[in-house]
Amino acid sequence: WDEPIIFQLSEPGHRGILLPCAGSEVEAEVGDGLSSIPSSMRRTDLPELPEMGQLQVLRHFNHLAQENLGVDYNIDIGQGTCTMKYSPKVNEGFVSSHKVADIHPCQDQSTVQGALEIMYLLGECFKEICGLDYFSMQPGGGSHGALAMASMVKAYFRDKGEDRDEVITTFYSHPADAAVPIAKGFKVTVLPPDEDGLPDLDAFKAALSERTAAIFFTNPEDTGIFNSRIKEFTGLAKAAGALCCYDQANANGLLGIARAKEADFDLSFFNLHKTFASPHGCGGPATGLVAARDYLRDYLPAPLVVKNGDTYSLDWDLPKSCGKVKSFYGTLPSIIRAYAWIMSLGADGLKEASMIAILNNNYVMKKLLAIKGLSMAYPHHGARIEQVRYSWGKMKEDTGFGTGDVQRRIADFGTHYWSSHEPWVIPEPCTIEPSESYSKEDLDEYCAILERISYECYNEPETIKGAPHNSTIHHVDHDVLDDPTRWAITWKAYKKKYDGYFNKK
Amino acid sequence: WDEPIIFQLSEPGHRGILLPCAGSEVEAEVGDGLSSIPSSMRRTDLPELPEMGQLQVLRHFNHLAQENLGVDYNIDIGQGTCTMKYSPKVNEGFVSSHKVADIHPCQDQSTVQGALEIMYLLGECFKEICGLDYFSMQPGGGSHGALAMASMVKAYFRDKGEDRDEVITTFYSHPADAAVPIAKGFKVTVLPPDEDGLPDLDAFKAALSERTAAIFFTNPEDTGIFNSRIKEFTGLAKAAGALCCYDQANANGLLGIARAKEADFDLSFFNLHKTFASPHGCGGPATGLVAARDYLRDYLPAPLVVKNGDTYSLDWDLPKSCGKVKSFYGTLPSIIRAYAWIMSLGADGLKEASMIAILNNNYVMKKLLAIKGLSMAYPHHGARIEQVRYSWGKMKEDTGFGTGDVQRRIADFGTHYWSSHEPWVIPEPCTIEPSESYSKEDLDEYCAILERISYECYNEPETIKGAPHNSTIHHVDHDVLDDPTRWAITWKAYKKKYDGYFNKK
Amino acid sequence: MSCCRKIVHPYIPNSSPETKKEILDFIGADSIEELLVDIPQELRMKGDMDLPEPCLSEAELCRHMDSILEKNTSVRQAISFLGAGCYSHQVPAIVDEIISSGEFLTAYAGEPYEDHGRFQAMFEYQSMMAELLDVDVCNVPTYDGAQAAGNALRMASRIVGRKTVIMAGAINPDRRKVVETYLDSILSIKTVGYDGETGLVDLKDLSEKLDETVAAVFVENPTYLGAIETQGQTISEMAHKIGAMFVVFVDPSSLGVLQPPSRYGADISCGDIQPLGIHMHYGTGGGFIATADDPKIVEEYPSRLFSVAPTSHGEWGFGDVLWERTSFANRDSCKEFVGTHAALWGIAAGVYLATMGPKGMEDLGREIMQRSLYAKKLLSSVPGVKVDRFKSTSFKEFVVDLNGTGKTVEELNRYLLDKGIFGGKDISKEFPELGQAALYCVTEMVSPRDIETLVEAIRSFVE
Amino acid sequence: MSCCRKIVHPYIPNSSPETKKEILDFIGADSIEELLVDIPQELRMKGDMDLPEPCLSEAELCRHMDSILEKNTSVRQAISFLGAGCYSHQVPAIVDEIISSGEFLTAYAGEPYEDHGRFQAMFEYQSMMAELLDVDVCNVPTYDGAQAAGNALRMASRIVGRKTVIMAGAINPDRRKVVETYLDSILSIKTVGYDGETGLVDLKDLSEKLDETVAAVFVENPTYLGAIETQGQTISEMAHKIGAMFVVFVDPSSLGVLQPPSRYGADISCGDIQPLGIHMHYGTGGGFIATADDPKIVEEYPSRLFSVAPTSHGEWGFGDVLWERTSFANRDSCKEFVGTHAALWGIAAGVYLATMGPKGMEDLGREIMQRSLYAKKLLSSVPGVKVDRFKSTSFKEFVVDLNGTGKTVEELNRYLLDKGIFGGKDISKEFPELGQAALYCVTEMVSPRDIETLVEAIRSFVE
Repeated sequence: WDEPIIFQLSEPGHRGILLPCAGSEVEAEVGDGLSSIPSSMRRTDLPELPEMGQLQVLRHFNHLAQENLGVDYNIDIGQGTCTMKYSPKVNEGFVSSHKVADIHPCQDQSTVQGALEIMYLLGECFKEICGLDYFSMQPGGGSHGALAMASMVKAYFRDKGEDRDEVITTFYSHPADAAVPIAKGFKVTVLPPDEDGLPDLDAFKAALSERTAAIFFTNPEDTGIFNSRIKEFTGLAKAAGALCCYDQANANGLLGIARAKEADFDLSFFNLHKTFASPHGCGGPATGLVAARDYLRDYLPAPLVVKNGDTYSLDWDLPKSCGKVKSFYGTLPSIIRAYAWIMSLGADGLKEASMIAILNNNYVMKKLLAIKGLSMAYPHHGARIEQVRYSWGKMKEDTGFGTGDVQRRIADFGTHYWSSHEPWVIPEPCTIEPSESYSKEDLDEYCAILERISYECYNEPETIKGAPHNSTIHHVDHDVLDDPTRWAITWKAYKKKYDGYFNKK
Repeated sequence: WDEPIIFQLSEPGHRGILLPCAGSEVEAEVGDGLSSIPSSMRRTDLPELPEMGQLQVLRHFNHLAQENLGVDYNIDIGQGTCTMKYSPKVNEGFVSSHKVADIHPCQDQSTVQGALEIMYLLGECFKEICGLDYFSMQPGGGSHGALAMASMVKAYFRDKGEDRDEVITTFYSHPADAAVPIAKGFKVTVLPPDEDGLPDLDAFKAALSERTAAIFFTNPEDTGIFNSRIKEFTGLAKAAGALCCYDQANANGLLGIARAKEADFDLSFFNLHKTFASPHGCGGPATGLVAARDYLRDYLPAPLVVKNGDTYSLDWDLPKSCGKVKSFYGTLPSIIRAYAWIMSLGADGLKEASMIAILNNNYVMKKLLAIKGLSMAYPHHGARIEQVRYSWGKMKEDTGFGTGDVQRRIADFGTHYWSSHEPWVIPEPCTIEPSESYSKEDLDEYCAILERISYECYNEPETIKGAPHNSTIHHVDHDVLDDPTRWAITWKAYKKKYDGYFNKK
Repeated sequence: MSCCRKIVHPYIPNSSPETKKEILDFIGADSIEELLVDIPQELRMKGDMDLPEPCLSEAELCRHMDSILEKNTSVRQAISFLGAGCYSHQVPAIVDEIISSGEFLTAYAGEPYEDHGRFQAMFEYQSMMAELLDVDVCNVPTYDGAQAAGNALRMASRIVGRKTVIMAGAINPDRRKVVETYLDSILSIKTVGYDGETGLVDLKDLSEKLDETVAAVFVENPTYLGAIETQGQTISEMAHKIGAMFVVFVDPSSLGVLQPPSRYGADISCGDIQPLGIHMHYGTGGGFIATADDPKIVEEYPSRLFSVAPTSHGEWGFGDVLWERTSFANRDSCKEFVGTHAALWGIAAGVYLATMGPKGMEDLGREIMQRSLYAKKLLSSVPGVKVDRFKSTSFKEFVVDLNGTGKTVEELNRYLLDKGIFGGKDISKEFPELGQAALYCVTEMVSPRDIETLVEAIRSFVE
Repeated sequence: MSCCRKIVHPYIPNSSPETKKEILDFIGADSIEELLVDIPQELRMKGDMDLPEPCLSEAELCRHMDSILEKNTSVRQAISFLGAGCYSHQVPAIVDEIISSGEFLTAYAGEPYEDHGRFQAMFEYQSMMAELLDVDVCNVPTYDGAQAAGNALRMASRIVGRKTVIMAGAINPDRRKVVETYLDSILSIKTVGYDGETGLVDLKDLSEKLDETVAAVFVENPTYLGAIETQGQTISEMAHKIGAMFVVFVDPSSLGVLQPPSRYGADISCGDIQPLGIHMHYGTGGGFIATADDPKIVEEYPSRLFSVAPTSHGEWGFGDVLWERTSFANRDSCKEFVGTHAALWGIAAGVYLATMGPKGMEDLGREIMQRSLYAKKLLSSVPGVKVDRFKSTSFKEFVVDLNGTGKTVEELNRYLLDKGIFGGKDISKEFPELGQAALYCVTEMVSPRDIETLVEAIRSFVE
């Protein structure tokens, strides 16, 4: 499809949907409604939205959908750290039911017992999954989970009367583990990796002080290496009076195997859209479920879901709470999907998911490391958990083509590939996370694509240079995006800056 | 996608879904269940179905779906006679509800009042739409509607004790109007078109006799020409003692305008999947609703839906009934969609749909007739109803390219084009039916595609010869399809006949 | 409440006055009315259709439809033991996902180039059915199993060149009525009963009625009353001996654990694919016909048959086998007709079979067997209730005989309904010789607990 | 009831023993356990997780989930007058169709080449919001409107270089709590009340608190209590005079009939897109921030901003504006953070706005106004019930004052609930100065008949 911008499809007077009409009797009673609006606030020009029939709107967005790639359409293992696993379709039926889609947050609690029960039951499951005690499902994603943790750390020390304003995180933790505490007003120290790729213990000791409020660690880190010494870190942190916050975004290799509890973390968050199979939705809505030890219950975002007898209710009585991070109580659809996914697997199945995720990752690792020009960081860690950060550094040296070139070319094979979180310390990085959802044949096919691209880089440079060849669009001029006189963030701005196809006015 | 045949994706031991398990307690009670099957009937080898994970199955069929074109994806006006109109998405919610999807035909009628009520109310709507009196929704499609009519004709004359075994239809009526009566044991006369393209009245008079059981007429015929003299035909038929059966497959230009009643038909059927917006589903399931005059009620397929007070029930008491044409009562999903569609438009909206379908058709006609090499049959009929049969006869003479070549090429533009029902009397035909669902811009775009192809036929023959260029597949070898030693109707047969890619064993 | 605004309908974009005028101007007409010249006034409808006030917004339409559909009680809201030709089985969510995709749902009849996916999906459906049935040819779905049965018998008649068929054993009466419609005026039907002791085909009756005018012998397996017909091989030999064909209507959900008809001599297998992942929808269906890859038989199929075919570039191509055979190509001298049948259900069944795989089909058979046995065992403990009316093994369905309880099926079913249970189908009118009898169906959707609930309820009713 | 078969899970294809072995052989390991070398035993979980028996089949899972979810009563099963930051509006079916498509639902973070559709859809969303708001820049959605408000105030603080903000008028208390979390430790908040007579911002209080430490003045329009804030221009001038920015939280569903904030001086508009075609889901949301196309402001957005860009072949290309600005690119010195937020809701809102079009948005505003007026008119006829607590015009929500009835809101709501009516939100604790008061919300989903039903019920309760 060479799909126009939607405004180009507008035809005068066309309608995509009608509204219920109050009818002439009501109009006779109260007038047209609009004339009662104070004139200074009455909008008389209509917003210049497109005017289209319903089929025309549907077709447009269907065409855009077909120009997009989800887990349902490709072997989505190239977006490492994202855990692009299968989101079971059966769960979509629960979420789209009016019993979930059409309930209001202020309804009497007797009319939303189903929603509350599932939130409660999901918490009960997480008691086992992470070993901690109380839960909030308010955060809308992983970074938001980090915000909740950072806010709880603030609230905790405020309550204790301690003035601590530093956070320590690690280089291969998720970007949010640094960014969120910074945004929350903490000073953040990022520990460099040691020669094993793990956070440097000496640097950690040096950074730790009575100013340290918390550590924010991801484990395994984005290299796929599990920090075996994690308990040393949490132990030192606790000794220094800091709280230990666990970013569990990379939990997909740990279910039933290793938990926050055994590693002595105080707080933790999980991405229900990664590990627990809620779909990513192009980037949310999602849930970053936060888990806390019993002694931190009071600081969780209010309200919590509690059970009294057979009745579930919202407990707002948390005077020391860190406050709220999101309106109302959380993203119910991902909560329900996560619960349903856990229930469809059970304890054995969850552990099997992690075990196979690990198996798949190590399989792909062995296959990929046989590809010319591709290596991995910290190669002496022979076995990885659920993902691996690789490097095309050698190929870049040999051919001039690096990870960005692979990324452009792989679109031609109908699949994804993501370089890696910035900053790039590992040269020309890419991160592959096979998860448990893909079959051996899927993994073989993906590896074969990377092998083919490596071959092309070494032997058919022209193919790489012109890529993508089969994509909807060709090379995008990125300079525009950093130039205020040329970027156009909306169609309205485009029309002000340009005539026709990018003819500057 | 270059999607393999599903059997090629099988991996040993993989599962797409699990079954509920009765559990070990039940097994302890009754054993494994299988050993109680008489050994001669016990299948011990498993059927060689593919073994795949759920995501792998989903992805395969998603890829196939993306290699398919529905109304939701293209300007689907090139499948003339099919009335490819928009099927409103809101109606899909009703149909997928368990209140519709998961009800059993033998349930106590008190538990299916909703289903019966809609069947009844839809009949009430059709009383207005066609002017006839009683309805059966049993037939599963248009041809099936014709079968019901033919069976009723049989039952009627059997009941009357008359021995009539001939049916008269017309050349531009749907193929089923000849094929179905033939299959039902009638002798069928097909009236040739006169110079106006309408059924020849003299030929009709000649064919009519005391052997004539019925006439099966489509109107407007597939040329889009309305037979103005239809009442002469029905009058003559009735005078000869025959029943008049109306194939209303082309009703999309007639709603609220012209009806079976005014044209004196006795029986009629409507395609709920064409005119009444139930989607075509790649070719069914569908409904060919049959309508009858009050004096033919007794011959309708049993049961009928009746209303007593506020209660709806199935009336099986039709001793003269033609029997049944389908198990149970009909295709509830299309019945519900049709009812919902009618209710979303009302009387004014239905008529507007027809009026705009006519407007769109005449607009497209004027634009297409300006294209080089394209003409229409019976050009002196200046205004058409809802479709037009065109001819590329001139272009074929000029360039050697005909309707089949246009058909191959148009796939490259991401849309459909259908030559026409056989036999082709109009040379190199195609039939375009714009319906009311497409916007002016849609129609302009489609016309521009045909204009472009005409240009290519005249000026860039190589482009046409190699077409399709962008389709998933290239030219198919059709000879295989008529050769018993080479066709392969199943993968099992393929493996017997071939090794690898069509290497004959 | 009538709407007080001017309507441009979302489904009729060009009803916008601006667009309407633009188009009329281009055509050179003043009104659409002018385009109706060919429709004489006497054929015009007088006045407006008298239809209910429409629900112009989706919100109003949903409220209206919900208020009606709410009156239905679905099997998700009850415990159901109904079968008799329409079955509640597990429908994998991905089946619904795929058949509700706009690409398949709203497509129709494109060519192999732009509708490649549909052709391949249908070929795969045919192929998976062929594995289940152990045959080489299977058709694109017919309207339902009943049509498939009718078609199969007509095919047999043309192949053998005879005009009588025998329908033998306990046959689904609803289905039989449809078959009669298909055969009416073309073929005549002789009926062979079932053996009162076993519930299987009465071989004696069959051998008496079988003669050289007979084109085909038709049986159901399992029979309507649920028995696994074990005499297939014998019947097949009897039929073949006099040159008749053997046609078996089979429940495909049984074929993970029961032998397919082709293995006990069936020349044509047919049946309904509804059990294969298709919701019941108050009785829908889709039929299959399956045979050997014999051109004499293939010639006689009324349905479309998709074959794989090579392309110039080495992809998997597809097309219609023997197109000239169909009524699409050859309406004036066709043998039967084809049209819009039930393609989407074929795609559904294909997705279902791929999702189930061989082990899924075996598990299905096992679960049905175990649960049926469990139900029969518990039911037989209720005083006066008998489940061993026939000395044969049942699959999925079986007869519950209430004659010993002094109650009618109707009474029992009314009692059960109040408790949220849909009791088995009352067959006391269809099979008066059985007295007060009901046909119970137990699929994998009926849990052991459901069975216990049923039995407790029946016990409290009869005691 | 425990399953008695060995499980190969459909979601974990390689759990098939055959495949597992093949892979282990390739790796050269005997068991997966071997691959866990880096996880010391002391960190391992001891024993198995104690989770409930799973529902391994979809059928069992559906039964389990249905049995829980059944306990919810949705607004489709009741008449609801609840609002307070989450709204029941008509959601066009095509919105659900598109956002439930696997292509959008299961995608994440691809590049412009293979995820072109997502980029374009998001650009179109931004663009349609910009039309509604009459601005040139709008962001990719934040988690919710509350976050958007927090972000907007932090942006203002950075732009102006001051650390205090004023929240003025009747503010949604739930939202305010979230904003406080975003501002905590970074900015301080001063509160300005509302005018007891009009319900609008107390200008006197504002002018007293407004000084040159103030970075921004924040108001809601309509206010939490439903009033259309008509003093926007004045407040804007007051703020601008001392160099502060004016931030307005606006209900986008009002913008077909109400002026957008940019036209009465707002420097930053923000709000929640939930009213634009997104189901309530027990309180979901997605936030927008919209401003002029000023690089100084654009620099301060925390969110992704997609721009259209040319390609080498003349298609519409897309990309991230000022990528280096985001915490993705620059985590260690970021100003705020970005992550997985609510992109799918942005696509939903885009589809909604395209479906509604200009006339749909106007009709929406008109329907809300007419129905609210009708509700207020009927309610005011009930003895003791007052709807004119504030002398201002309301949009969609208004305060129902029960003080004259001698009853509490809690009592009334319990009574209404028994009749299938969700009465307005009890705000007597949030706003004790109003006594027994409830916040009623009337959208286009509430029919005139629903309003009559409500009023009859209230009348019968108070009389």
